[in-house]
Amino acid sequence: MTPVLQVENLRISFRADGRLVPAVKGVSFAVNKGETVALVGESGSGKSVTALSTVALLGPNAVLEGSVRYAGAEMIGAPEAELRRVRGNDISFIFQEPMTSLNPLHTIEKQIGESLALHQGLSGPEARARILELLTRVGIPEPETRLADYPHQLSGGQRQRVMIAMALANGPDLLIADEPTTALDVTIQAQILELLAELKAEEGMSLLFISHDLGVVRRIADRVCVMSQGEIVEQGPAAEIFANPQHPYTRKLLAAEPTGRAEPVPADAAELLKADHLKVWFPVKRGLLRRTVGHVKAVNDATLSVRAGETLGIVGESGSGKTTLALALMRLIESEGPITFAGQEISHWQARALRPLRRDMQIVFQDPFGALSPRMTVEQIIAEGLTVHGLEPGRNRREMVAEIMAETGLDPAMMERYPHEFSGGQRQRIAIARAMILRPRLVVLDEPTSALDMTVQVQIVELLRELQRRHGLAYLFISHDLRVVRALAHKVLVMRRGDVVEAGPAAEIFAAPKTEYTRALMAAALGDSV
Amino acid sequence: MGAYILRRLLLVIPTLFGIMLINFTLTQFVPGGPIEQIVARVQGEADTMRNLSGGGDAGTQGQGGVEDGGYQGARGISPELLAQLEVQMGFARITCPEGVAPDLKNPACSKEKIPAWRRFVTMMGDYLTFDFGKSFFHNKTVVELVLEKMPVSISLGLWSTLLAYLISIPLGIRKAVKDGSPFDTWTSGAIVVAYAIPSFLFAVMLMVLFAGGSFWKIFPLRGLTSDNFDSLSMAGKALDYLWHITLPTVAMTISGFATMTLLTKNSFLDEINKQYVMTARAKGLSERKVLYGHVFRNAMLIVIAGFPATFLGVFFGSSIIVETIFSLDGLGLLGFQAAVERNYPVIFGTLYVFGLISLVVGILSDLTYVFVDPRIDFERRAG
Amino acid sequence: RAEETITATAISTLGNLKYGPDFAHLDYVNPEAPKGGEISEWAPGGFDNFNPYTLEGRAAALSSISQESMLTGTDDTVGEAYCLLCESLEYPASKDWVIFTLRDGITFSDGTPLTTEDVLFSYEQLRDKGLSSFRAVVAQQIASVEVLDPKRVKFTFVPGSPRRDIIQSAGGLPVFSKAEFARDGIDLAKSSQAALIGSGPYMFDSAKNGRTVVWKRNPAYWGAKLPINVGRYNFDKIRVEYYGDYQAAFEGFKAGSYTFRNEASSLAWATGYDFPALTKGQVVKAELPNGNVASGQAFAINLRRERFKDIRVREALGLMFNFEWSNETLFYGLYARVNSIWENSPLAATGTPTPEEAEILKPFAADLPEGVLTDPVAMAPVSGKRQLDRGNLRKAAALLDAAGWPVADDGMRRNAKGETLKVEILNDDQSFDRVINPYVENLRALGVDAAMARVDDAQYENRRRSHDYDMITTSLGQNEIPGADLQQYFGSAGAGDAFNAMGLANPGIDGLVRLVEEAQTQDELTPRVHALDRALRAFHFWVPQWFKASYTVAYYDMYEHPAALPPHALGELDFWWYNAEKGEKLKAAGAF
Amino acid sequence: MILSPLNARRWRNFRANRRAFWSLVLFATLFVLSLFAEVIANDKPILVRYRGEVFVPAYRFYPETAFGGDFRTEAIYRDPSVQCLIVTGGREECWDTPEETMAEAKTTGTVGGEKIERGWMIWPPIPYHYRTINNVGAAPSAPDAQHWLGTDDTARDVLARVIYGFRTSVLFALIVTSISSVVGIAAGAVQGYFGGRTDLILQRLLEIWSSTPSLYVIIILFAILGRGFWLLVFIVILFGWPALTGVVRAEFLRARNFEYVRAARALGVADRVIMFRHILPNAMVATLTMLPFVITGAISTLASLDYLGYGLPSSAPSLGELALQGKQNLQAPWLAFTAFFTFSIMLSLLVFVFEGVRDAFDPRKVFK
Ligand SMILES: Nc1ncnc2c1ncn2[C@@H]1O[C@H](COP(=O)(O)OP(=O)(O)OP(=O)(O)O)[C@@H](O)[C@H]1O
Ligand SMILES: Nc1ncnc2c1ncn2[C@@H]1O[C@H](COP(=O)(O)OP(=O)(O)OP(=O)(O)O)[C@@H](O)[C@H]1O
Ligand SMILES: [Mg+2]
Ligand SMILES: [Mg+2]
Repeated sequence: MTPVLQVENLRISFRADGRLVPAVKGVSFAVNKGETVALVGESGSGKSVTALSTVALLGPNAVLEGSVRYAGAEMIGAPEAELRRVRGNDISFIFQEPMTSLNPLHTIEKQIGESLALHQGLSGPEARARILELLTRVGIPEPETRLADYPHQLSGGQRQRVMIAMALANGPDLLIADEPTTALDVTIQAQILELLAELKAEEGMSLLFISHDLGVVRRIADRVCVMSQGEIVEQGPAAEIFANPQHPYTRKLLAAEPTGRAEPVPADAAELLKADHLKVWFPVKRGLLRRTVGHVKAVNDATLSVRAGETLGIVGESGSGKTTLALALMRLIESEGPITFAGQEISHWQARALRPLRRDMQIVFQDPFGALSPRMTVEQIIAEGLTVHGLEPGRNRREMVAEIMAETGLDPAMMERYPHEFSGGQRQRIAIARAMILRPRLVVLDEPTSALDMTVQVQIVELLRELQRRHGLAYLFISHDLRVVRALAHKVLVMRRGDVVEAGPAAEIFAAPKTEYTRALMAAALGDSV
Repeated sequence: MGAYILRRLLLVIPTLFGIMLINFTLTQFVPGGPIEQIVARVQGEADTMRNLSGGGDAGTQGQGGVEDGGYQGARGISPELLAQLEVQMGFARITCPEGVAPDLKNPACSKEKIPAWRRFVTMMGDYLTFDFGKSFFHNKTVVELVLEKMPVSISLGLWSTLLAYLISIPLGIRKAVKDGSPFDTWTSGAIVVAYAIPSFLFAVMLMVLFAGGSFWKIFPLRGLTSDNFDSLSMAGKALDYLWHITLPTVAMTISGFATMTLLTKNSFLDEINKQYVMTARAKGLSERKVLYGHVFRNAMLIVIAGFPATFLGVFFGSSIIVETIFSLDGLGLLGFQAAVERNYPVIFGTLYVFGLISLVVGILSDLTYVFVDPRIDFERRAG
Repeated sequence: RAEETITATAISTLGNLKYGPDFAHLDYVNPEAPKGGEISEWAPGGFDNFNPYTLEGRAAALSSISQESMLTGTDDTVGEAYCLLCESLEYPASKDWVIFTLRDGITFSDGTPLTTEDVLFSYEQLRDKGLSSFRAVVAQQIASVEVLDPKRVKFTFVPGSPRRDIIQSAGGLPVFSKAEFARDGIDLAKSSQAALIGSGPYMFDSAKNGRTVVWKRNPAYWGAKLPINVGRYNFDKIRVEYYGDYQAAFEGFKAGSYTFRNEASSLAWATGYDFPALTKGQVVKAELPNGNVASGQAFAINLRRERFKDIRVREALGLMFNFEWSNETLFYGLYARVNSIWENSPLAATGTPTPEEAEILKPFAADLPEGVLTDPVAMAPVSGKRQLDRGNLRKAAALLDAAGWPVADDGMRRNAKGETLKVEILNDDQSFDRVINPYVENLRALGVDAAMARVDDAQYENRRRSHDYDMITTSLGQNEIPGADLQQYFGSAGAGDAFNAMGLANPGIDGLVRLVEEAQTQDELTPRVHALDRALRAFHFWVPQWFKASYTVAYYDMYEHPAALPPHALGELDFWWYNAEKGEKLKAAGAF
Repeated sequence: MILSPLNARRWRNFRANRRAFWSLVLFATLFVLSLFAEVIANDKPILVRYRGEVFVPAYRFYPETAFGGDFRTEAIYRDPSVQCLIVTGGREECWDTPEETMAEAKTTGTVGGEKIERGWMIWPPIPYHYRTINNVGAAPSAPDAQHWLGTDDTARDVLARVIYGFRTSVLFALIVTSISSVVGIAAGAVQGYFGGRTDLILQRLLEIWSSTPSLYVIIILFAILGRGFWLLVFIVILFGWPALTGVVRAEFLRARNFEYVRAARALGVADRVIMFRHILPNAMVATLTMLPFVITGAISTLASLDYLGYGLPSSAPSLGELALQGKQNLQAPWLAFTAFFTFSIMLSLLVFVFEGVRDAFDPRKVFK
C-alpha cells in the first residue's frame, strides 16, 4: 500500500539577501492511511516549513529539492491546477498561527462557507447548517451569534477553532495540523482531539500532527518524527520513542519539563498592580449603519492585585476574557473600573501620560506575528523600547539585543531578518525579548510559551524566574498550560465567561480547587500528574 | 456610527458655508469683473476661449470662421449702461425717494453700491432655498445651464472612469502576480508612456488621425450624438452614442490608468504574501478566487474607496481640453468659462451644488471604508 | 417755414453716388448667377441664442441675416446708401428729419406684410431694449419716430447731433415683425430660442445640438427682383458648423464637413494646406484681394507715462521691432507692414507734404512735432534679415542716449535718477507671445528693461480701461470716411477712453480731427486726412504691426465668383454662386 | 556615509533591481547636467580671449565696449561684429564689414595688412540660450545641423529650451513634491491616526480648501506679485498638498487597528514615532506608487497652467509650453515629439526608480 504522504530527502532553503539559508536539510518520512504521524522537535527546526511544502504553499523565496508524493503523485513542481485540486479537499491545513491566518475582512461564515461551496457545492441554508454543525463540534458556544463576526472579534482560541472547522469542513484524506491546540484550554483541546480521533476512525483520515505538547503526542500519535535543526534525528512508533529514546536530543526533549515552584514573595513587597471590578464590554454592531445591538461581556467583573516579585497566573477556558483583561489592565483598550499601578490610579490617564509608565509595564501578546511590525527588522523591534525610553544610553544597542536574543534561545545572527522570516516559536521569543529587554516591573505574558518546545519552554521559564529573582519582576501569566502556571505562579485567577470564578494562592488552588469549573479544568490538564 | 454620520451630515452646513465664504471673498480680490467682460463684449473684444481653442493668429484678430457682417453696434459704452449693469448684476441698487418708481433716468434716484457682505448674505439666503439665480451671460438659470451640460460630463466621466478601472485593475493584478517578469516590464513601459502623452496632444492626434480629413475618417469630429439621432432606433442610438464618445473617452482615459494600474499592482504585492492568502490557497481556491475574493478587498481599500471621489473628479472637472477639442459642451468648459468670464452666479451656483454633492460623496466614501474594512472606525483614538 | 426737401432713392455722405436711380444691377455681381446649392462655413465655440441684439448667450452665426433695413450699402462704395425697404426717402438739406416711403408688397418670411408700424416698433425696441451701444447711438441721434401713414414713416433727429451720416444711421436700423414679438412674447433684451423673422432673402431653416445652424433662401422673398438684389443671394442654403477647437474645425474642412473656409491663420495657410482633398484638386486655395482699410494694428505706447513723453524714447522703441524678420519667420511672408492709420487706402499719406496738405497743417504746426511740414511722412523702420538689426540698434541707442537714458555699468539704461527704462507689454493673447518675445529680446539688447505681461481677459480689460500699461496691442485703423471715431481714438476728449490707447491729447490733432469731420466732399476729405495721418505718425506713439492685403480662402471647387471682386468684401454669402455641375462631380467623387 | 545594516540591505536590494538602479543613475546624471545648463547651452561663450585677457561671458556681464565695440550694453556674442571684434582684437573694420574682416583675420592673421592680436572664443556645445531668437527662415524650423531638435514657433532652439526646461521642471517638481507630499502625508497621517475630532476638523478644512478655485488665487497673486517661478511653486504647493492626504488617511484609519500598532503603544512609543516608523512604512504603497506621478503631475500642472495662459512667462523654458506648441504646430512634429519624449523618459525613469524603492522597502520581496 502506498503511503498517503511520502516525503523523501526534502530540502528547503530560503533565499535571503542573495544567499541561500537552509531550513530543512533532507528529511524523509511517510504517513500511511489512517495513521497519525507526529512531528515534534525544537522550535525553528523546520516542522512548519516541511508541512507547508507538501502542497507548495511556501512563498516565492523558498527553494525546494527532493520529493513529496501525495497518494503517489509528485507534488513538488506539480502544476497549480493539480495542487489546487488536492488542497483543501484531499489535504487540509490547520496553520500554526490562527491569529493571522484568517482573512481579516471576511466573516467566519464566509470563510468556512467558501470551502464548502468550493469542494462540496454547498450553499444557502444547507451550508449554514453545516457551518453551525462544524462550529459546534469544535466547541464554539452559541455559534449562531458568531457567524457574522470578523476574526478580530474572536479570541485566540476561537480563531484557532474556526481554523480547525475550516480544515475539517471537507473531510480531508490527510489533515496537516500545525500546533492545532496551542490556544485552547484543556477541555476544548480534549474535545478537539476526540473529534480528530472520530474522523480518523470514521473516514480513515490520516493526520500529520505537529506539536510541542508531548502529552498530546503520546496520546494520539502512531508514529513520531523528532526534528532538530532541519533534520529528522529520530523516528519510529510513538510508544517506542517515548519509552526508549535513542537520540540525545530526543532524550533531552522528553526529559524537559518546567519544574519547581515559585519562590515565595517577600512579605513587604509593595502592591504593583490592582484592579477593582474591572469591566470590558464589546458592543455588537450590525446592519448598514452599524448600530449597536448588544454587547459581548468579555470581562464582566474582575478584581485582582499583584505585588512586586509576584506572579499571578490567569487561567480559564478559551474565550473567557483573559486576553481582554490583560489588555484592559495595560490600558490598551477601554475599560471601566479603577486600575492602580505602582500606587497611581491610571484608569483615566491620557495616553501621553501613560507613556513613561510603559517601560515598567510590558506585555507579550498572544499573537506574536501580528504584534511585530512587518517592515522592521528584529533588531529594530527589540531595540525600539530602549530607544523610546532612553534606557542604557551608554551601551551598544546591538550587543544588548544580541544578549537578550541569546537568553531567549534565538540566534543573534538572525537580527537583521524581518518577522515573517521566522518560525512561530521564534516570533514568540522575539516578543518576549522585546518586553524583557526593558527590564520592566510588570510583564503581562499572554500565552508566551504556546509555540515553544519543551526545552525552550524550560529555558524561558528559567529566564522568567531568574529575572524575577534578580529584579523583583511581577508577572501576569496567562496560559492554558497549567503545568507552566504551576511552576511559575504565586497566585492564580480562574476566569470563565468574563467572570473571575476563583482566585487565590497557587498552591491552594492547585491542591484544592473550590469551584466545580476549576476542578474540571485541573483534572483535564494535570489529570495524570497531579 | 449613526451618531457619526449624523455629525458628518450636520458638519456639511458649516463646511459649505466656509467654501462659499472663501470663494466669495476671493472673488472680491480678483481683478476684473463681469462688467468688464460685458464691456469687452460690447466692444467685440472678449473671446474668452481664444487662448484655449488655439489657432488664433497674431496676424489677424479673431479666429476666422464665418464673419457676421449683419450687425455692428457703435463702439463705446455709456456710464448709464454701466450703472444699469451694476444694478442688474446685483452690485448696486437704485434708491429713490418715497413713491418714486426706481429708475436710473429719474434724477431723484441714485445708485448705491451694495456692500460685499450684504451681497453674500443675500446669496446664501437664496441658496438655502436652492435658488441659484441666473447666469449673467445667458437667459438661463444656473440650474438649467448645469443640467444642459450634464450629459456630456456624465458620459465622459462615467466611461473614462469605468474604462480606467476595467483596464487597470485586472492589469495591475496580473502585473503583481507576474512581478518582475518581462510582461510586467513592458506593460509598465507602455502605461507610463501612455501617461506621458499630454492629453491635449493625444486628443488632437486622435482627432487628426481618426476623425480628420487627412487620414482615416472613422469617428465623428464633434458632439455627443449625430444630427439624426432622434430618428434612430434604440440600438442605433446606442451605437451612435458610443461612436461619438469613443475618441474623447480614449483621450481622457489613456493617461488615467497608469496610476491606478501601478497602485493596484503595488497594493497587491503588499498583500499577496500574507498568511491569510496562504490559508485561502490551502483551501484549494483557484488563483482567480484567491486574488479577487481574498486579496482584492484587503488590497484595494484605497482604490475602491477612492472610486466615488475619482468619479466626481472626472465628472465635475471633466477635461476642458478634451471638451473643446471634440466640441463637447460639458461642465468643465462651463466652469472654466464662468471663471474666466467672472460669471459669478454660475461660479457660485455650481460651487454650491458640487460642493454639496462632493461633501455627501465624501461621507459615502468614508462609509465605504467601513464597508470594505469593518475594523475601521472614525472614533478618537487616544494614542 | 417750409424748407426745401430732397427726395431720392439713395444718399451719400460725400455727395457722390455710384449708382443712379435706374441701374440694372450692381456692377460686381453676375446677374446671370444661378440659384441653388449650399455653402457652409465654420464658427468657433457654440451658440445658444438666436437674438443677436442682446448680450445674453452666444448668438448663432448670421442670426441677423433675416432682418432688412430701409437703406443698404454696397461692397464697391463707401458712405453710399441705397433704398432697400424704402421706395424713396425725403429729407431737408439740414437733415433734421427724414421720411422713408416703403415699397409695396414687402412681406416678412411668414408672409405677413411689413408696415411702418413695424418700423416704429423696431425703433422703440432698439431704443428701449437693444444693445447698450445701439441704444446710446439711437438715443443720441433720433429724437422721435412717427408713422405718418401705412407707407410713410418719419424720423426726427436730435437737434445739434452730427448730421453727416445721420440718415444712413437711421436707415440702417433693422426692422422686426411687431406681430411676431407680440405673438411669441419676444423680448429683445433676452436671448431667444427661435430665430427672429425678418423680411430678408434668407430665413431660418434648422439648428441642431448647438452645433449646426442652417439658413435657407426664402423662395417667396419679396425683393428678389429689385435691381440691388439682382445676382445676389444665390445659395439655397447657408450652413454654419460650430467647432470648439480650431484644429478640429480645420479637420472638419479637410473632411468636407463644411465647404468654405476663410483661413485666419498664416501658419495654417502656409503649412496646413496639403491635405488629400486639396491635392486631388477638389479644394481650391485662393488669395483674393482685400481692398479694405487695414485695421491699423499696432503696439500703442502709453503717453500717460512720464518716461514715454519723450518722442525720442518712443522712436527708439519702434526701431527695435523687426517686422521683416517677424514676417518671414513667424508669418511666412504673408503680411505687409502697416505704415499709416489708413493703410491700404488712398487716404494714407505718402512722401513729403503736398502744398495743400502743408497749408492744412500750418495752423497747427506749433503743437505738432518738428518737421511735419517739411519732412517725408514717418514710415515704420525697415530692418535687415537678422532678428537684431545692428543699424537700427545703433540708431535707437543714439536716440536713447540723447533722451537721457545712457547705459549704466550693468548694461541697462538708466536715467539720472538711476531708474531703468521699464517697458511692459501687456498681452492677453497666447498667439501673440511669439511676436512679442523677440521684440522684448531686442529691447533688452538695447538695454531697455522690457518684459511681456500676459494676463487673462478680465484683468486685461481692467488694465486697459484704467490705462495701466506701457504698451498694448490695439487697432487704430479708421474708416474711409472718418467720423466721430476720430475723437475717440485720437482726440483729447477721448484721452480717458479705452480707444485712445496711447492717451494722445494734443490741440493740433484736435484741430485736424475737427477739420476732417467737417469735410463735406471727397476732395476736401482726402488732403485733410493726409494731413492728419502725417501729424499722427509724426508722434511715434505707436509701433505699427502688420496687415494682410488679401483674403486667404479655400473652398470646395463648386463655387464661383465674378472675375473682379468689389474692393470692400469677399461676398461669398452674398454674390458667389453654386456651380451644380462641379458640385455633382465632387459629390460623385465622394469629397464629402 | 555609513549605512545601518538595514539600510545597507535596502540599498543592496535597490541595486539588485537593475532597472531601478540605472534609472536613478540616468536621472541623476541628466539632472546634474541640466544644473550646468549655462555652459551646455548658451549664446555666450564659456571663455573668451581678447587681447591677452580671459573673459567668462557665460557667468559674467561684459559690455561690448570691453571688446572694442560701441555699445555699452552687454556684448551680443552671436553678432558677427562682436565675433569679429574679439577675433581681431577690436579692429574698427569690424563695425562695417565684420564677415570680410574676420575672414581675412582668420586666413592671414592680419587686417588691412596690419598684424592683429588674435583672440578666440570657446562656445558651449549648443551655442543657443533658451531665449535666443535665431534666424532660421520660417519658424518652427525642422531639425538640422545647427538646431538638432529644430526650433520652436518663436525660432528658439528646442534643445536648449528642453535642457533649461528640464531643469526648471525638475526643480519645480522636486521642490513642490517634496514639500507638498510631506505636508500632505503628515496631514493624512494625523487625521487617520488620531481620528475623532482632529479628523473631523482637519477634513472639513481640507474640503473647504480643496474647493477653493486655484485659478483665482493664481490670478490674484499674479496680479499683485507678478508672474514668477517661486510664486508658482508656492501656489502649486498650496493647492497640491491635499493630493496624498486622502489615501494616507485611509491607510492610517485601517492600520491603526493593527496588532503591531497596539504593541508599539504598549511599548510606550510616542504617537509620532508610531505613525512614522510603524504605520507609515506599511501605508506607503499608495504614496510610493503615486510619487512619481505626483512629481510629473507637478510638471503637468505647470504645463497646463501654461496651456491656459497662467503659467510661467512664455519666454521661460517650460516643457508645458513646448507641448502646447506641439499641439498648435502639428505640421512641426518635432515639437510634439520632443515634448512627449522628454515627458515619457522622465516619467519612466521616475516610475522605475520608485518601483525600486518600493521593492527595496518590501521585506518580502525576493531578490535573485
Ligand atoms: N520565509 C522565511 N525566510 C527565511 N527563513 C525562514 C522563513 N520561514 C522560516 N524560516 C526559517 O526556517 C526555519 C524553520 O522554520 P519553521 O517555521 O519550519 O520552524 P518550526 O519547526 O515550525 O518552529 P516552531 O515550532 O517555532 O514553529 C527557522 O529557522 C526559520 O527561521
Ligand atoms: N474586538 C472585539 N469585539 C467583540 N468581541 C470581542 C472582541 N475581542 C474579544 N471579543 C470577545 O470577547 C471574549 C473574550 O475574548 P478574549 O480574547 O479575552 O478571550 P481569551 O480568554 O483570551 O481566550 P483565548 O484563550 O482563546 O485567547 C470572546 O468571546 C471574544 O469573542
Ligand atoms: Mg512552526
Ligand atoms: Mg487570549
